[in-house]
Amino acid sequence: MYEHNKAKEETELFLNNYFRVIKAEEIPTKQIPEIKSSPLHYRYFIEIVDNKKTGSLSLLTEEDYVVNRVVYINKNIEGAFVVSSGKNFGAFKGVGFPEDISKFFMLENYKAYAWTAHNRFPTNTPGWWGGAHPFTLLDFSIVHNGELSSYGINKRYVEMFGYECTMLTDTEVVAYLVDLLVRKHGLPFKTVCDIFSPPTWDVIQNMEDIKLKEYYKTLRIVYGSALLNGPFAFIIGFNGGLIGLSDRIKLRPLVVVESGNTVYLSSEESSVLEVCDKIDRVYHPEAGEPVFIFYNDYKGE
Amino acid sequence: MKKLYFREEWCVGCGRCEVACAIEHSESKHPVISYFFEKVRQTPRIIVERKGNISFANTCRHCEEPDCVNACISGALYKDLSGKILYDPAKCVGCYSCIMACPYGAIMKDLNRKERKQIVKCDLCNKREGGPACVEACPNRAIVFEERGE
Amino acid sequence: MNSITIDALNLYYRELNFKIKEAVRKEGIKKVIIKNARGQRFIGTGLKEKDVEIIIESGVPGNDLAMFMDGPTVKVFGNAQDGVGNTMNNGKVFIHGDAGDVICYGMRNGKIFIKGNVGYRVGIHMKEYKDMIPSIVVGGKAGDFFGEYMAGGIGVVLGLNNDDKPIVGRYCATGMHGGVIYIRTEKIPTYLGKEVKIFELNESDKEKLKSLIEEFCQEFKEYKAEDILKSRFIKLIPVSKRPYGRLYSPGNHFPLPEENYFSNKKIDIEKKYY
Amino acid sequence: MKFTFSLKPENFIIERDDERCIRCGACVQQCAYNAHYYLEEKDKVLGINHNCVGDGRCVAICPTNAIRIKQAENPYRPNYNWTKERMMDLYEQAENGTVLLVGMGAPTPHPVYWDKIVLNASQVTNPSIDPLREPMEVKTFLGSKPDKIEVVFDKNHKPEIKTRITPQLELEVPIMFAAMSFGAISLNACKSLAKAASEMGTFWNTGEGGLHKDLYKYGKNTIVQVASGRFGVHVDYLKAGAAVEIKIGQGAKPGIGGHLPGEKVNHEISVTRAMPEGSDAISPAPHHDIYSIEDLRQLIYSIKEATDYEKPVFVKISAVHNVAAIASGIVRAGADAVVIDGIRGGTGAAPKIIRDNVGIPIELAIAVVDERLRKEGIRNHASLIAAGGFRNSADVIKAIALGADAVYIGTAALMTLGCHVCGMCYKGICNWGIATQRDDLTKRLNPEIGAERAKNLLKGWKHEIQEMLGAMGINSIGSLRGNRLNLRAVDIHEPYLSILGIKPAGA
Repeated sequence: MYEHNKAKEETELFLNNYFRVIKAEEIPTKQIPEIKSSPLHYRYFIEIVDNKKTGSLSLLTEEDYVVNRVVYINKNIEGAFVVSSGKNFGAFKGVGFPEDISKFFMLENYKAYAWTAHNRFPTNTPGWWGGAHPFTLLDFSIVHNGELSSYGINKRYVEMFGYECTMLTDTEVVAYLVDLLVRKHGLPFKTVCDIFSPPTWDVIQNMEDIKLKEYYKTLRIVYGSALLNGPFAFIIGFNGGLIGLSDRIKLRPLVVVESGNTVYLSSEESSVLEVCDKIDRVYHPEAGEPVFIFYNDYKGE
Repeated sequence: MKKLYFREEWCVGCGRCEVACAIEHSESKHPVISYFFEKVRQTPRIIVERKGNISFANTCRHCEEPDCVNACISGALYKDLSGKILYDPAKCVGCYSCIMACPYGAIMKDLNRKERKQIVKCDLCNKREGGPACVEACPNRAIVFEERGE
Repeated sequence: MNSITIDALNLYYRELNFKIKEAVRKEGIKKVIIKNARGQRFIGTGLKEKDVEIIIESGVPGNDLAMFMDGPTVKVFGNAQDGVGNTMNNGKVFIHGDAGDVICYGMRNGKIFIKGNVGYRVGIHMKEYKDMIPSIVVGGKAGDFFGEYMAGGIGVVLGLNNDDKPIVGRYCATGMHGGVIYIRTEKIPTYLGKEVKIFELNESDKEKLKSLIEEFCQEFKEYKAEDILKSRFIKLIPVSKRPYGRLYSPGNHFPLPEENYFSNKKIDIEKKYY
Repeated sequence: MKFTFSLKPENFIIERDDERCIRCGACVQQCAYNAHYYLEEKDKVLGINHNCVGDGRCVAICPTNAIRIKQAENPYRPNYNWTKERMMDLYEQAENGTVLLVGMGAPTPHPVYWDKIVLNASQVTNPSIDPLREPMEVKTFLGSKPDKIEVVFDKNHKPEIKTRITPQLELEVPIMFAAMSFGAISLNACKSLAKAASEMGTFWNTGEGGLHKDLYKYGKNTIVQVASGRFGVHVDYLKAGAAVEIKIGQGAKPGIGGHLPGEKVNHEISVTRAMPEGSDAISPAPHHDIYSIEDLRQLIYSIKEATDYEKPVFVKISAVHNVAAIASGIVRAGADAVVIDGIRGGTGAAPKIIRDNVGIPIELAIAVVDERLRKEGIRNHASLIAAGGFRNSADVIKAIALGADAVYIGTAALMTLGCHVCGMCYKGICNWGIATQRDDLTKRLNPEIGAERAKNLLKGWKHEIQEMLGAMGINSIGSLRGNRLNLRAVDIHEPYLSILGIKPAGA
């Protein structure tokens, strides 16, 4: 996403320096009267090449390499912003009503296994195109309802591992946390959710299963700074499915609706009704209880 | 029966219990008025004994078998139903037999009453709410009021 | 006697110490022989087993040998490094060679015998309490600050080797406020700490010294106790148990309450109420 | 009576309301400084102003509230530079030529940044939480944490931790009692703190005076200290505590050793410290086995070796100019927690000139250390404990938001036991039975009462912390630790803003 042409030139120079760009094109959009002004949207299909300039690749994984460049662009190239950096994965964000944004990006032309949609009432920060949900990093996307009271420490925690929070909003940090915990620390999603919304100490104290007790205790000791505090319910999209999670005292709603082969995660049941007329089952997860929706061929835990 | 017990190891010898006792048994129950302006200045029923570093408060133990009651010739000292040893000045003839009989030296002459010989002794602040005044006044819990059921 | 031999070559210190602890605690082994020590730290550290012997047959043990040790005997057939007997609580250490700096720092009890020289700051802040009297006997010479801050115990320097270094370095016994130092010398060391005075040995000194030196010679066989004891010794003891008592002022600006400022009369009960 | 000519005037004036004084003699009997006197012939109680230290014992003990202690005004010509205190210090030294000795923390007007930092609360966009009815967690673990752990699932899809983490201290409230040795304070004071700590699920610290035999039963809640004097240090002592703290420095006297005067070394102390009665207990300025950071590592690991790697090892330093770099070195040397003691930290005795002029405020030290450790990616490897003049729970919570894991309170803890911060600790005749070893004075502190009062303080502070957390919409203290976005500065200017890493209020 570019706010002006200069940002595009700078970014393309940067991309050509650090990647091999296989295909570059403008993202098709439709000008509609409801959207008054919009930034430029481009997409690049790139490949990492191990040349001299990227010599450090040998020390980094491919993912780290990409993450570093994404952080660099967002932080250092004024007016440029990476909306999505994943594989088989796209993100569309903007300022406006949801239906207008969907028209603008001509979403009727795309097909996917999983969609997350989010409409945000800009709470603490003014709306800008990059600040709309979802927040993405590599193959992770986050949409989030709520506010993180623990943002300050979550931010400083991920910063210790080289992430930089540049987007002026709290949701971004969840994307980095997921990337850190899942990809870098190799933790299963279940554990990541247990870190984000752990049981309270009195519950842990009363657990009879010693191993499980040890598990939760250790998670809280080691990952106390990654605990997400304050009201939230969010959906993590990744290349194996969707995960829904709410905070541990349920200050935000989350509901699961099943309809045939389709699963909906939503803040409100009524909004599911809007898009689906046959509801088979409605499930209200407990506070902090993660909901995992994996694709049939997903192998992970 | 709840009794007063004295813990020598925590007595700091400040004498606040004596003051509290005198005030409690005064008419006004006011520290300054009772000392300066009442007809009769009260004699404390509790006394702090001090020698060097050692100090402890001493007063009536309210014995099971009280020598003072046995020695009293006029029936002024008696044991009430709860087990307290109480004193009725109206009956007292001022013979001081009780002072001689008490093995603890816990009964004192009331020298402030000049008109007639009398004694004073601890009545466990008979009618006072919240127990004896000396216990409350002690800064270091050297006096405790408790049931030990000996 | 049950014993075990450990080859310490290429062993990390934690592995080596773990093996020693396992052997004496779990298997009840009384004699641990270590070959090829290569600077592994903390050998014997924290061991409490009284009748255990740890023998370092070859190589050089690392720093803090026998630190916090509380009972065993350690023998080193060679040199030792710094920190031998650091805060040691009990037991014996024999070094058949030289030892480094800061030997027996804060030692509480037990004995250390070193055949050769020792480095700087040996015997700092040794303590004593009743029959807990730590002692160190140095066969050779000692560096500067021998017996600094010494609060108790016995330090002996024999100077048996014939190099021309002074028997103890400069500032021997600075800040000493307890214990005693015996030095086998004709010449009074220079730059002695100003907290000590020099005396001749009396009978009880001689007795203490005799038993230590006999123990020394029993281990280091080339020396004869009688020969050593014939030489002249001097004794250093502190002038005061309170060397800095007068350095600090009461500070906060009012005269110390003096006992007889007014005799602090207690008000007597009779006075108070009658 | 002895008249000594002195230029020093009295510090306090004892005012007695003669109409209220009932001559009970409690003040005369209780003042160890002999500041009250009963004149029998005239039946009057007199004050001896020169002897008064203003510790308030007589005020508290007087049953008729007849006594007021007033500060004596400056009798000299007023002068901004030559205040009364400076003149008195000077006269004192002119008379004795000595080093001025003081107790307690620095009373100097160095800025207290806590007073210029305000806290956040939730309004509208996220909800505040009610700590009375909903879980509000202040449990804290101290110790080294791994950067990441490994989790595997068993057959039943039950998760299990594969990584072993090093021993941790579990605190029910992130406030501990700071190191105060048996020697500096009385055994009854130690007992009070030990009992309060064990009942509140937190820790007390032995200081460098060893562990008295009566206190071994509190071992689970004890941090044992190893200082340069190595008093009372042996294997059983190291193993008796829950953690071992190596003391390098103390906020009140950075770079200075300890010195317990011989007259305080009575029988119990001599047994505990294993040294002769009446002998000075001198702690050298440095540890003579630590002359470098490598040596510190050696001492840390020798203690770990001696305790079979079962106890976390803390290292305590005073906050000095280079504190961030030093703390980083300490963490790399293998310490499980770094303790930093700021310039306002207390002491039993220290040269006045050192106490009032050496070191930096704890606020700045916490901020730079936490930031430095994070920058270097080693913040997880050790906990950060702050000490030095914490006065209330707001100070504590601000310290935690700046980046500390827990705090030590010393002076505040002693005040629960009766301390009135008169600063005469080094005299050894504390009227409140705290900083003394005289039998008739130590018995004035009944540990039953002391423990209750110290416990009450922790309870109150804990609840206040919970209230403040709830107001911020946070229900676990871990989410506040280092969360500087919840702090704002009022009247703090650059560069201190950026050192503290907080925004000005309104931004």
